[in-house]
Amino acid sequence: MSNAKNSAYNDAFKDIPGTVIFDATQSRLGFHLNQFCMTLMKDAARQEFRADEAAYLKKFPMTEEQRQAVLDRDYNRMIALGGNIYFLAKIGATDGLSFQKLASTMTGVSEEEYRAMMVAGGRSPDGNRSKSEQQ
Amino acid sequence: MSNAKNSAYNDAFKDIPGTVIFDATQSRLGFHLNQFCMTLMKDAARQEFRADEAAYLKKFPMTEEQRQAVLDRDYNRMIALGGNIYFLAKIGATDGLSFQKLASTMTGVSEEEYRAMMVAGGRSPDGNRSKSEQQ
Amino acid sequence: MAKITAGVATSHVPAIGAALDLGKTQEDYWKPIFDGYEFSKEWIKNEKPDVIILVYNDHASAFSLDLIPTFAIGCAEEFQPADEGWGPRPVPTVKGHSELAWHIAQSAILDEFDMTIVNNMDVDHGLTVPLSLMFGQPEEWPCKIIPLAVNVVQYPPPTGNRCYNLGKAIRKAVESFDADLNVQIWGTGGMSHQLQGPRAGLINKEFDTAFLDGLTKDPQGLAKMPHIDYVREAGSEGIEMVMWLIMRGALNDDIDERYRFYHVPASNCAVGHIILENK
Amino acid sequence: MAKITAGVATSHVPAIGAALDLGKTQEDYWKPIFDGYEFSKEWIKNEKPDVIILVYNDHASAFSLDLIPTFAIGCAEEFQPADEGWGPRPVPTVKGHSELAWHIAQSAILDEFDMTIVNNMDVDHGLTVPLSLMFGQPEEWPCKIIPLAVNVVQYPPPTGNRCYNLGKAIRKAVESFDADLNVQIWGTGGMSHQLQGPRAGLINKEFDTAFLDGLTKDPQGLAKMPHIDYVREAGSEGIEMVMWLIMRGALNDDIDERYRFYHVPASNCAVGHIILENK
Ligand SMILES: [Fe+3]
Ligand SMILES: [Fe+3]
Repeated sequence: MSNAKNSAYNDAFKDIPGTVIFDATQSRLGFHLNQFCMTLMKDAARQEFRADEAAYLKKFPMTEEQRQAVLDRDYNRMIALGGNIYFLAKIGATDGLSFQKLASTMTGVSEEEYRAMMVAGGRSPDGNRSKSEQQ
Repeated sequence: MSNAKNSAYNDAFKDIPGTVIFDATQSRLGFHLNQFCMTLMKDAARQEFRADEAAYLKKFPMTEEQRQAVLDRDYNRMIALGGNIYFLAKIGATDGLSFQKLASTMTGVSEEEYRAMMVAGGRSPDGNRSKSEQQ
Repeated sequence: MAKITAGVATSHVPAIGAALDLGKTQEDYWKPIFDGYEFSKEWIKNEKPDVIILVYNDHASAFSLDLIPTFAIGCAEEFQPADEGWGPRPVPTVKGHSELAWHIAQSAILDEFDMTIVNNMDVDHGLTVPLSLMFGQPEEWPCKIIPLAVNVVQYPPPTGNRCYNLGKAIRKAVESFDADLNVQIWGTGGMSHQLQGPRAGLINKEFDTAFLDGLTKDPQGLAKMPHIDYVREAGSEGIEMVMWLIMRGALNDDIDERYRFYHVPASNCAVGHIILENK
Repeated sequence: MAKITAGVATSHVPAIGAALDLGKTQEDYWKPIFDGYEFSKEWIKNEKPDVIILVYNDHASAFSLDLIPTFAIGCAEEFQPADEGWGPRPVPTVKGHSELAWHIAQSAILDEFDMTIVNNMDVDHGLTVPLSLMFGQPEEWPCKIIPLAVNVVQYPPPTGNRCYNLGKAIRKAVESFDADLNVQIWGTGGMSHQLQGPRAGLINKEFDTAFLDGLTKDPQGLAKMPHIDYVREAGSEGIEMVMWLIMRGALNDDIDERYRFYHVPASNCAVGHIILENK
């Protein structure tokens, strides 16, 4: 049980819907997942990863759940398992995807729909400020 | 002309005899000299350095004065040229010398004399606190 | 003596850099954004700063989880654009002002800010996109740049109050530097945006507008805003705006708001930009 | 709740580590030093700390001039002894307390200390020699260690006052950590020594004694001492003693001085050691 997690500061963020704060708990959980992502900043590593993703992931002491989430490109799951979006974005870049594409997969809509939402002014904060507000 | 050098904080130290403070001015001056020293933490580098010191030193964008001071093992000169003792000590370690040996060369006495001074209680602060006191 | 004459804040959306680098500035999607900086490009041609203290955050480019400095000041002679996964941006090398940077570092540490001194650091879009927006595509950047990297990725970031006070310490440091330099300070990042999770795409124009107003008129009040308000109102990456308070703290209490621009969207973000001049 | 029960300060002279590692503890030169820690070894066997927050400085081992953090807190699960040029010391791996370390980092940053969080760092003699002096040569260190590396190599180091106040912030952080832990804080380095230049070998027993007295009886006064007094009176590397103020700040105002030891020389240094218990 994390004490940092218990502090009022960290708890307050948990009221915000659809959002994971990259705090100490997440950072400790996702350390090896995120450090794996950092290796994708080199082209040789990206090629090696593409050639055999499962084998490449085995090189890092991640959990099996984390490896599976990477293989599935399940970004929300990766974030739940401690990934931070700036690190995870390097997987997206390796896949040649735009950031808007990644964002659309996390929000469960097509890239076109996501782009259209942004052009129309983006997601409104109304109804998205707190979990209680959503109920 | 350095402004940091001009500040009262940095100037005050200049009154202390036989002492160079590793401030911004010294750090900028000695950057490549000190970073060269850091490379000596690896055994392969130490061997390469020993095999041809001049050639090894050419790999770093130091001044010729700095290179000569290294070749001469003139520690006081290296310090004047921006070296910091914790970095320079890696040259001494590469040479297989004790720290007391390095200290003795900086103080202009034999290692035996230096050791004897330390056993007798070390160098007294009296007469060594300020340059004006020494005159 | 050196003097801070103006502050600039601007978003640093990476897609803006890509649009410029790929020659898309006249496309319908991007043109309004680049048009919004036309005033600023003219303004800075007249202002001719000698040095810019550029406050930004690294996005897992120079700093991984191995080491996370809260405030890192770049004291090197130069900084290379980082390879963020598609090769480095085709922009000039960033030339530092080593002597002033060290002077600020020393002054701030003696004023009890616990700076990390960095002499070897690549700089990512957080630093280079603002330069591109303000200077376009020159052969060389027209002035020296002191990078000041602030952690806003790993929680907790520094408080708004701490950022505001660091700005004040920077002002004091600059004013004690004995050279006739025209210094600007820039704050970058924001405005409202969220890049993660089901809430990605959040934009809050009302919050952003109030933030710009507060920056001009009530920075001390703004500095009291807790982190959660940034995240709740402006999205998880909206926290970057805390860095704008360093810029504001480095300016005089009394300033003129010279220019303001706001546009939605650039990729996932609200683009906000303001120019403040010391009276 | 976790609680800081005691503070320990000690020199961390590398030659002491070498003497122990090479089996020289019974030689005439070294015996008085190791004898001076016999009390402390018994004391800590009874105290059984769960965690030690170990304040020390890196000596161009983990940190070169590429990056110099003022305060770096080690949040990793473990830390390897550094190779300082003769291979790593033959001592156990240092096991961290990642959760408490992160808790302290967060608490201190929110209290406006600009910590650098480190997850990958080798630890040099500055950290391992104090462990050897207090615990001898066990198979495993008997408790967890949180390394807190303070810059005292590149000027300027943090002020004494800043160090003292960081200690207070650490105390507050530990006391808000919800686990029943016996925590000690150690300050290391010093006492008087100078390793460079014609003044190398400087020792000032009067200063060192006064410093030990001040640490017990008047830490607030001691925290006001400017850097130049350390250097002038205690030698250029005597500045390391500024770190002892972090230890002192983390203790209660009211403490008992349990033990004191002082000896000259170990190699180039005065060896000083003190044990303070919270009342
Ligand atoms: Fe950003
Ligand atoms: Fe030391």
